[in-house]
Amino acid sequence: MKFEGLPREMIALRASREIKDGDYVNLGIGIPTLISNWIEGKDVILQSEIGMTKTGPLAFGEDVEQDLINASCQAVTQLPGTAYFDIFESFGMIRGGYMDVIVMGALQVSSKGDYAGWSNPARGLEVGNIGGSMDLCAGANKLLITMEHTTRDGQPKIVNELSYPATAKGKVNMIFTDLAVIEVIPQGLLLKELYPGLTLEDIQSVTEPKLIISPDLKEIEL
Amino acid sequence: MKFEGLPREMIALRASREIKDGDYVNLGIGIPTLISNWIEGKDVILQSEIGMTKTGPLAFGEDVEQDLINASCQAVTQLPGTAYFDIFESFGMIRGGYMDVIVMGALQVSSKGDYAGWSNPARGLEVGNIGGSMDLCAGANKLLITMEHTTRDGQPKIVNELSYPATAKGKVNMIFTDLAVIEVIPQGLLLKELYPGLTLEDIQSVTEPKLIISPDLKEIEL
Amino acid sequence: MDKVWNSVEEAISDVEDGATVAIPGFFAAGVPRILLRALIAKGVKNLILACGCGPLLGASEELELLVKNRQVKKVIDSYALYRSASKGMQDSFEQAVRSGEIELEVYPMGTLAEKYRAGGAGIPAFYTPTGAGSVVEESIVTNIVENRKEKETRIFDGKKYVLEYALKTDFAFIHASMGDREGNLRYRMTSRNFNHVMATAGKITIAEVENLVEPGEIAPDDVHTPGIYVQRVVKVPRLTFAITID
Amino acid sequence: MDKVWNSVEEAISDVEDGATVAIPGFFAAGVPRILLRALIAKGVKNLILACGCGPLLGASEELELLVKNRQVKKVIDSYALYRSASKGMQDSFEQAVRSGEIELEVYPMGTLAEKYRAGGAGIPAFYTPTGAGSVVEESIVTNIVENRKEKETRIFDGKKYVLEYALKTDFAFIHASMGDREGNLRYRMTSRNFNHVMATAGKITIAEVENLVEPGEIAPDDVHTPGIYVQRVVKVPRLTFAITID
Repeated sequence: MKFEGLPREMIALRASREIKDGDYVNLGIGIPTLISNWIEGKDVILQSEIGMTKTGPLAFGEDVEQDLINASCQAVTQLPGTAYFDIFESFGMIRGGYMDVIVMGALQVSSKGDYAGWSNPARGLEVGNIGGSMDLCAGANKLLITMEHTTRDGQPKIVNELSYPATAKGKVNMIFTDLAVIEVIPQGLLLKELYPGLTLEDIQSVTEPKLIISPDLKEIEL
Repeated sequence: MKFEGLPREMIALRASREIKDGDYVNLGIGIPTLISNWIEGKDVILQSEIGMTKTGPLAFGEDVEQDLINASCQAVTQLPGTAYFDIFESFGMIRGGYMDVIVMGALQVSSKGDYAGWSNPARGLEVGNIGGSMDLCAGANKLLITMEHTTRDGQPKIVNELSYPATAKGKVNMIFTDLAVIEVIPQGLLLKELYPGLTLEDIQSVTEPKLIISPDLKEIEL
Repeated sequence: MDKVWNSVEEAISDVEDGATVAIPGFFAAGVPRILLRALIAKGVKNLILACGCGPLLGASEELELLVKNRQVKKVIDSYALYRSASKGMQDSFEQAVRSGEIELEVYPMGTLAEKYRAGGAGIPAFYTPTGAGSVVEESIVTNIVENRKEKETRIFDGKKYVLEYALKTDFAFIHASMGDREGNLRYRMTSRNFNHVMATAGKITIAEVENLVEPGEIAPDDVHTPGIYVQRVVKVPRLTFAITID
Repeated sequence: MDKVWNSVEEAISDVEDGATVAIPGFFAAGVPRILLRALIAKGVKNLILACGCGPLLGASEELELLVKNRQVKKVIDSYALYRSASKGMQDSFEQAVRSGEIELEVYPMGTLAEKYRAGGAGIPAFYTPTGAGSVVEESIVTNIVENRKEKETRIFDGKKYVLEYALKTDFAFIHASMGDREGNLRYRMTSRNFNHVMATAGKITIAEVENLVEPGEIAPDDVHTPGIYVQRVVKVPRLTFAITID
């Protein structure tokens, strides 16, 4: 089963609402990176694990500087107040809990807040690209996941138990998909917002764990 | 028993001979600091554990800069090629084995190369000033001790077993005193050089462990 | 993200009795003297002062007042006592340590630096060769007998190492030569010492800066402490002080 | 203490078969490409390349030659494979990993950074929260089954941590924007990444520098890597390269 939902940019927009003035934020590869388009005007500082705080917007054309990239290997810019530092300082601040909000993509999230993102068993390799994901989860004060609600062929990515290798266990706070906004609470998954037009049966049909319905359930607000 | 021997500056001079071109060197408080007067012209870089490489000579008068001191809290100067860094970097390089030669003062040294320097039980305190001494010993490639051969009242400072709290065990390579130059070897203490006029009986009388006499025994060369 | 506070008094207003405060400085260099004086004026008690290498020997007047006002419960340091035993006997801090009124907990300097670094960097514990073969490997070195908690050692590749733990503090007081409004800091010469690492270890890090500048005035490649570690910035005058200790 | 060598060829002349070489760089940024090319030209075999975050994805032409020449025995990295599985299937490095011809040992990036830092700083082992709850806590992650050595975990304050070990290398190849004759280095922007920490972890550290200057031309407060860590310095031209990876 597969439903029409928000485009990726709009998932990013909705997730960006969880970021507030004064936050230090790290954005993972994929949909999370798109969030940087939606925080203009907010008093927020982006950290890139390559060794940079106050990462500026993407660079294009003549502004591209080969010594200045973000952790997704995109050309970026610096801003007044940017700082560069080495990699052990960067991961010191990540593990040390200095990121207020971390947003990651995922292959699967479980009802316990476990999440899988670093290795797709379908690739047939027992090694994979861990990158900074596990460190970011270990140090996150607030871990948000942004992703498509289902796989391309409509299989649930929100599951009872991970079948993919875990990146971290019990760390996810909120899940933002094209179809819903879900909070991970001790009792399970709390459905808070739903894509306009979808029924509770619809969303449950593409979500493996039984969802707890928020008394304040509303349509996804953009 | 107490013999007349080298003044402190000359102990420092003799010890300075062990430092060769290309060495990174850390000098402890006391006689070791005097070595800096004897390495001019040598291609040697002094590290201060406060966070500095290529420490320059002591500063006097108008050259005194309150933000620039060595680890003994003396005003010093910088040189072309000086680098400043923070304390964990400083002790990283110390423990990490980047000091070719470390010279320390001592209260006692044993025949096994143990050495005591951080706490004098006579003070009646079970806490004391460890400072950087234990880190320096842990990382030393070559640990030289410079000190008076005996206490003020003529008691041996070179002993069979430490009676003072150890700074490090089995780390001392050579001992330079006002009376002798001694190398710590697996079999014990090898007497290599002697203050002019002293007999073997003289030096043994102020040294607790039985000295092994080098076949090449000579007078201390300055 | 403007982190500038108007005065040191306001900036430390939430430091309460019993707080653990990191105090950088290596003897006289890089000590946050003005923040220390505000702490004295505030009069909070039962403080745990987490030092690195004798900043309170360097700021001896401030130490004397802290002891006289009975504000200090404990000092953590690698070098807290006067080198001269006779001078020490007359020192009110050493007297308070001798009587057990103030606890003095001592570590090798590099171990202490690494404890702060681990605290800031999310490392709960690490092994170090430093102190193996000395009393440091046996238990915490302190004048208060009941606090001499045993330490663990372990052999790696035939060599003995000591297990040491991270140290985080409620507050860190920092002295920087220059800071921008977002907390990026630069230090001068050897006054850097423990300032950077303690900025990472403080849950709330307050920086007194001799020069306050706008974001961008410190070149991005020249920042010593990224502002992410610094919650509050206060402009202070540059003091002149003697650099000798005994 | 002049550490300048005339050519990269001379500077790496003692890198022998089986050497472990640290290769910094974060994808395209800060990779010591010219030293890597000299390594290819030298033709040494059975190399262990200790990386941080995909420098060989960034320097893909160099990687292809290293694989083609069968010079690499093992790669240590946090992100060594193309993101795209289909592109990966056509990549000669990934093919060699799949066949077991090359070993790929994988760590979380921060753990890897800390392993180099520990190696340089005389810390034999440390505990980290990173990887707890994943396969990383169980054993070394590698495609070679017999090398999956078990890992230890330990609970501190109710939370699980993984014990990880220091990593030192025979050589470290460094790319710096500027270096003086005594080995003090400065990096530009995000090309710093793993360069500093690997300079500390290499037993012999060789820096290729785009700008070679005299001692003192880098201001003492602006040095990123003190020269004590650097044994050899070579002047190289500044290359232009693409920064995209797949």
